[in-house]
Amino acid sequence: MVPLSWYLIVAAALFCIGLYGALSRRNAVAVLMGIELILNAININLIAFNRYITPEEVSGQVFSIFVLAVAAAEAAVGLALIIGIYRTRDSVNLEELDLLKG
Amino acid sequence: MAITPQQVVFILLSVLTLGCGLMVVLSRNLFHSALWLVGSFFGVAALYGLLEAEFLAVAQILIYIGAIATLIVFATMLTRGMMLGRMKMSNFQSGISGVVAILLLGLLVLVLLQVSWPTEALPVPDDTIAMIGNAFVSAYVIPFEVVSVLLLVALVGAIMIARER
Amino acid sequence: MGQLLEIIKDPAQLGPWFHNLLLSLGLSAELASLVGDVIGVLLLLIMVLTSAIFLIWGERKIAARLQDRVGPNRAGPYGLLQTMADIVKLLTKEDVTPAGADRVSFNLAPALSVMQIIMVAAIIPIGAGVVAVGLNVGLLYFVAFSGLAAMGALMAGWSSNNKYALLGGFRVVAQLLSYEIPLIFTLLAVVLLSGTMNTNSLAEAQGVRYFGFIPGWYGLLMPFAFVIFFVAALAEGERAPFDLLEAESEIVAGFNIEYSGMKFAWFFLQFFVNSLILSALAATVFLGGWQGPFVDQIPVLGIVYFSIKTLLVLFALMWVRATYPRLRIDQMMGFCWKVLVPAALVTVLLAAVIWKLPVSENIRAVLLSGANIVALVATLGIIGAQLRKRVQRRQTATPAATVQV
Amino acid sequence: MTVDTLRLLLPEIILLLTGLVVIIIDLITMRRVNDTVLAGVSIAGMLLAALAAFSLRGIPPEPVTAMLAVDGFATFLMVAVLLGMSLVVLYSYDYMKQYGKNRGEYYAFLLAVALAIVLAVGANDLLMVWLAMEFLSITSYILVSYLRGNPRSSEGALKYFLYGAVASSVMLYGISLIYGATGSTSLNGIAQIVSGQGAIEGARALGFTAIVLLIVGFGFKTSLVPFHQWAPDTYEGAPTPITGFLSTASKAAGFALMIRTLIVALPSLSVDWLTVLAGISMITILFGNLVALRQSNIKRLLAYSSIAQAGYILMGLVCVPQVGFQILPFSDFQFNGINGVLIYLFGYIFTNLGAFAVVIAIENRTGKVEVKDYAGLIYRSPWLASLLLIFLLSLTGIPPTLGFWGKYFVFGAAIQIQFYPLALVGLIGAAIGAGYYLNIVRYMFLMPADDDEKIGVSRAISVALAVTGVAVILLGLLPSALITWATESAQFLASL
Amino acid sequence: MESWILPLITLIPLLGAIVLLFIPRDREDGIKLAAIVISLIPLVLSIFLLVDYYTRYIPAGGGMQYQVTLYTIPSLNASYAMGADGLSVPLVFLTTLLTTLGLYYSRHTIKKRVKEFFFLFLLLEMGMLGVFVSLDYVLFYIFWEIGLVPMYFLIGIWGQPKDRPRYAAIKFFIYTLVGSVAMLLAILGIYFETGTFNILDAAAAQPWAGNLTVASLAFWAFMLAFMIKVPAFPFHTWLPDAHTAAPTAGSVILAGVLLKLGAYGIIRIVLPTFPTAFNHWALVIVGMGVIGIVYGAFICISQTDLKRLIAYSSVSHMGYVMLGLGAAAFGISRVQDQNVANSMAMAINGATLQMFNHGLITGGLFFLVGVIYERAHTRDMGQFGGLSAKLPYFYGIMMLVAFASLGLPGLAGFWAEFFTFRGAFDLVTVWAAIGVIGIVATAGYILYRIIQSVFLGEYDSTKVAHWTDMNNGEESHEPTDMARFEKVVMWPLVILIVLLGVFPNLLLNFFNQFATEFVRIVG
Repeated sequence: MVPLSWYLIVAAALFCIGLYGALSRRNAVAVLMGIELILNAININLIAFNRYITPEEVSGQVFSIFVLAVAAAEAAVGLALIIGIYRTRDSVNLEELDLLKG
Repeated sequence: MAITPQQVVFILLSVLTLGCGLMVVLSRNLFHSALWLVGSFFGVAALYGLLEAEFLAVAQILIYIGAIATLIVFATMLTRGMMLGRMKMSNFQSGISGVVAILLLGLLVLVLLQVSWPTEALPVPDDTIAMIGNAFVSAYVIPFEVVSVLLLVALVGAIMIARER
Repeated sequence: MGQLLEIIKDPAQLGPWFHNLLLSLGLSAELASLVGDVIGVLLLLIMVLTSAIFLIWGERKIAARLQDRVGPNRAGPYGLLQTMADIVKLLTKEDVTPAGADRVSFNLAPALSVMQIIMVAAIIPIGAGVVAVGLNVGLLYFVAFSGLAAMGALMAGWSSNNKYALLGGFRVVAQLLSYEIPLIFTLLAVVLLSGTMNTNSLAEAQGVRYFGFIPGWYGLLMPFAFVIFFVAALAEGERAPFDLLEAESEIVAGFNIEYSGMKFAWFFLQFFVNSLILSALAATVFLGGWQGPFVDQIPVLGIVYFSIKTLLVLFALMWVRATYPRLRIDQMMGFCWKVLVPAALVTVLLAAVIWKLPVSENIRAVLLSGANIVALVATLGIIGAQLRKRVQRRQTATPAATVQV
Repeated sequence: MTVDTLRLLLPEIILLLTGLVVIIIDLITMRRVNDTVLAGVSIAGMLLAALAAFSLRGIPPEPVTAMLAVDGFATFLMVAVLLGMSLVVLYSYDYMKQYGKNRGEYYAFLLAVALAIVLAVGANDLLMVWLAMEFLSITSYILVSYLRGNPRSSEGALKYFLYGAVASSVMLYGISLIYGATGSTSLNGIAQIVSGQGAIEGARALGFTAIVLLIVGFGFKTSLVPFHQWAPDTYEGAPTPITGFLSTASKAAGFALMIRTLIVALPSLSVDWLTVLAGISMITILFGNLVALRQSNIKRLLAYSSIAQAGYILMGLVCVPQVGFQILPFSDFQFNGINGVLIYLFGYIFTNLGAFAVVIAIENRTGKVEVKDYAGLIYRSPWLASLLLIFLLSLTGIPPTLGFWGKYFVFGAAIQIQFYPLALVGLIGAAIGAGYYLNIVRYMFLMPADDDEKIGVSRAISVALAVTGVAVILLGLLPSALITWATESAQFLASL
Repeated sequence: MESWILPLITLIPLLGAIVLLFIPRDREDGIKLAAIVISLIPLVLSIFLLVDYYTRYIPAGGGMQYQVTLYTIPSLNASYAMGADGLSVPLVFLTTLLTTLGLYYSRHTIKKRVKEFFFLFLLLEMGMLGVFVSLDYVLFYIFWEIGLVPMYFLIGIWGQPKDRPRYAAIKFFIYTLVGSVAMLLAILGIYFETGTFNILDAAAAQPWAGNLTVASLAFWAFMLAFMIKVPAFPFHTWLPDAHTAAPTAGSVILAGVLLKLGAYGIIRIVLPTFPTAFNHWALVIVGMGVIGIVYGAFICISQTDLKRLIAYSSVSHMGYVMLGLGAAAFGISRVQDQNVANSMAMAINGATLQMFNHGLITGGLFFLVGVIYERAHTRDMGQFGGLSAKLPYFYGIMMLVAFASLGLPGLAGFWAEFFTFRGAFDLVTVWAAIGVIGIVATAGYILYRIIQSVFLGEYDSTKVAHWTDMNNGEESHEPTDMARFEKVVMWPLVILIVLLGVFPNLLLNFFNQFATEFVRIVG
């Protein structure tokens, strides 16, 4: 049997990889990919917890289904934004989006 | 401790998932990143299978690969001018981000290992899918409705934003 | 020998028997199931691939007959070996990779396509209990993996470094994702009636007989849903009149334009197997699958029934392909979103409402069937009226313009 | 789901139905409907929902299907936010006529975002907490990008989106850890397990980690330093009514989520989150104020000032009644921190929206958003100048404006628990804040005008200005009822 | 009537301000007259108060009278509570008097944005009056802050552009705000300690009597607010800027009343509420006071700008208040000794007298600076000289007021300095001795800088080219003497200065009761 901690560590690793991607990439689409990796890590966590801690309830699985749905909605809006920007600016490079100086 | 076949499978799948994940964030070609992302999603789906969450495994493939990854690939291709040629993909803070990510990982692992997690999974009820279905219309009915409104809003919004002028 | 007979009578016993055989050879339980699985996968692969070979021949032959041609008739009797000859030809052709292509994706795409279709095949129950993977979420699994086809096409289209290929790729995604929605809705209606997503249980659930003799096929209970499924399947199978993905007149040959030789053959294979699987699914979901007379006594009959039903649906697909001209891309998308999706929603609604009515099963069945037929007729009527109106408007506006439908 | 439960969900239902009605009106009239109708229906819906929420304020704290709580805390914030949202609709009426397309959807989105906030203030389950936040965020992204063809708007939206998506995923990871450690997502359930013996052994560090991750998410929504980077750009890029919304109602929702999660679910880990938040509060006040000093664009200035204001609001949460990080029952205290947050938020919503009304009035007429464009405003429009003065004084916290009472109560909470360093930072921040607020006043009153043209104000904005101005002054002079209501509301939260 | 008089006095300026809003902007004279008439009402009321208190309550032992609680906010525990005692009544009178005079003076000198000026002036009056009569901390604080905004605008809008009025205004605002927020924190602290917002009750409860650390914290928080307002030595830097920049009437109010708010706060709140802490830090306060006296005086000598000089003289003069109060506080620990007790009472009396007299004198001086500035459009003393011959009337009044400022016996200023030093010498001998240097220096700048350089010597007609005739506003080459309105403004002040110089008891009776009562309570 695989111990729960193995899953958690894999999830943590995926989380960190995703976070690195989200923080380090210049391209907006690539950042979005990092975010999706983070969400996957979260889902691994949720489902593993559900399996090992509360298998008789399905709260973890239900939660992760919500994550899936919201992730889809978020990706749709995010990609729409990216495409919208690309239309006007011909670039989705975050370093070139400098009309607003932060 | 002898390693059981299930553990072998787990390790293989983890390597697949994490390896693909790493390639997603390291690849210099955006399109390849997207493809690696699909690979990573597959690995995660298989992990769900290993966790006996078959509904989630299939939903993962349906939504993440069938919908989200496709959307991402689509967006990658629509913003095609960006990815021709191998350009610098990482920003000025990538070095710091890398250090932060590694430190965070170390920290998380330390923290996670402090807890005495259960090592044995408990038996799973047969009718998980029915239970999920019931949960949606009983305890989770409000979030369910909220998510449906949210999806509607996101749909209309996304179309509005991306539509040609 | 008795056992062998039993297995022949009931092919579902094959798996357990083989498993026991391996156990008796001294393998551990885990290893035994592993070997069994591998052999099962190989069997599935062989079945799918060989049937594809004959399918190609069959399609060409039938299309030819429908169009008053002869079709392949040189290689082998009735041209039966024509496909084999084609395969040999493709294998011996030069394997070209275009300059500027993304090599890895370019080579991976056909493999992904074939893998996807074989994965889908795993949930088709060809006989009572004879199914590669008895998934509880079988239908969802089908939907999930059929969506992957888009991914393969996208990869191929992008990596070819060819704008027609890329356009073809885009078209695939647009079409597959759009038509998947009515498809899912009709499947949802079926799930509402049966209460299961397991394909085998679905077929089983259609074993009831209303009024003692009418088979409880969902295709009969919900003819409208079946029609929608069929139309959506045409699009999902990338078949005429929805074969815009490879419209030679518009985008030369679609996403696979740069492929040749064996890699092209793989896409070709995917296309035909896809049709087969869709037909098989239609047969399972709407035509009772392996259900038929005496299947209880002699389960092996189920395979026969199933094959017949599948081939019938497949024939219908071919028939349509050979008959109708291709749609324009905007017409195709419009048809999906403006006609099929609302219609599919109606079927779901009908199923959900009528199936909860507090009346006897028989009456429910009649009501549902009747309502479906009414909806079908009404939809056809509305479409017809709209088309007539449009044609009239065109004629009055620009009398000289050619009428397109 | 009985009729009674539906009554408890009345505000949500009203908002949802109004949203649908707006869309349907827009569709059946083929987008030719007058804006007045759409805005009117939206405002009516919001006010009706506010009324419904107000009518629910007295009922005993009651969880609806364990996912949403309808208690004093929630209803107070619902009323405040919905009133604020109605103002945003008023602002949008003129603004969108000038700049926007797809206005039917726009009003529907505003109603959706109001719905999201109404859900957020009652969220009583980690799932609901996260979901409400995502709902709010996603709708906000769309609204921020609403100025189509304006690259600043899309750029602001994209930055908002990327920060928001990362922050909310990070927070969600924290939520998953809490779920793993307790096996529950219900706030009350978590509280029981964490304080009882049910917690998994060795989860102390895990709890801290999870809390930090949660705070990242909340901090993003409330634009606390260092999770604020999106705010100035987004505020500047967004349509100005939406900037007003982001800096007030959206922020209120973020605080509601943070407060309920931390106070209800994790009171026994208060030592962790109080320390973290105390530090964040100080940094936020100082940083927000210092950076605001250097801004020349009024939207950016208000953005940074709203960051600083968030620091003050956070003070209230940091200074809940406590002895050695042990949170004491609220009912024993007149300054329970949370009532400070509520009063502050209430005042802040009206004040900031009032300030934005002036900004919008001027932007609509002149298209200018730089502080120097406000020179001599007193000659061009004495009313706008005087009202903006009142709002700025309220933001500074000068009595007898509404803004003073918020500061009064959060400072009171800080002094009560004898957290003097925080109070001192608040003091310094207030002084710096006065500097840049008065800078605007200086331009408006003390500088000659570049342009003598009078600035007229449309009817919608006039109504909004009247409402906010009267609210800020009148409630500043007679705060008693508001204070009583807020204090009772805060007690409901704790007794749940 | 009796219990309503204080709310009435505070609210009438507000109502008046609101009335002004309804007068059309272009009817400037109407606005001016209305404002002056309105300001007369509180003046009359405060004179009534003065007489009433003197005749009725002083014989009966004084104490807090006219107390009223209009309404209470239960959720805040705060109430609209007012009251006045011997300390408040004269200050209320001073406020209303200077306001009316200021408004009257402004009627002739304010030309731009008239409506706003008079509106803000009345608002300012309300804030100041409110502070002097509030008995509730929250109310006190609110009135305290209300004064801030009008003053900001008075300085910023009507200041002379060359004096950087905007900078001065913002500096004034932020300094005061810092202090007031600190005070708010301390008020809240007191509330949590004593459970009441009532100033008298809180003082009676003696918060943190046993905890010097916390008490010191609260003490310094209050002192920060009050010392900034006073202003005591290190916090005084806003004052010269603000004074110089403000219009004449603004300067008069600033010097005459606003500075007194700080001193009043120390006496009303800090001294009774934190006697122990004050005692502990008394020498620091004394030190600040003395440094203020000496430093202010020496800075004055080096000034060339007449108005700035008088501004710095305020720093110096308010140092006496700090010295007196600090000295009195220093005596608290030895109050059992009857001599010490007497000296304490005397020091407090000196400080309070100084508050009132400084209001009269410096108010008068700023008016007089205004008089010459309006004529010559410069305040540079190097430009003047020999004006005694040209402006004899002006010279006479200036002499009188300046000598009062100097502390000439027979004029009001003398008694304040006398009592302060008389008390302080016993209590803090060394510091008081140093403070005397300040007196000498004061004599120096009054005599040498003001009298000598402005009025004596030879009149040089080339130095100031344009003189404005304030009677008709016309230009002339010769200076003209004081106009009637200027005389009207100055005479009440001159009369009071002389009167209180001759009969200090008139005023002392008010203050003495407060001082002795305080000493008795501490003892």
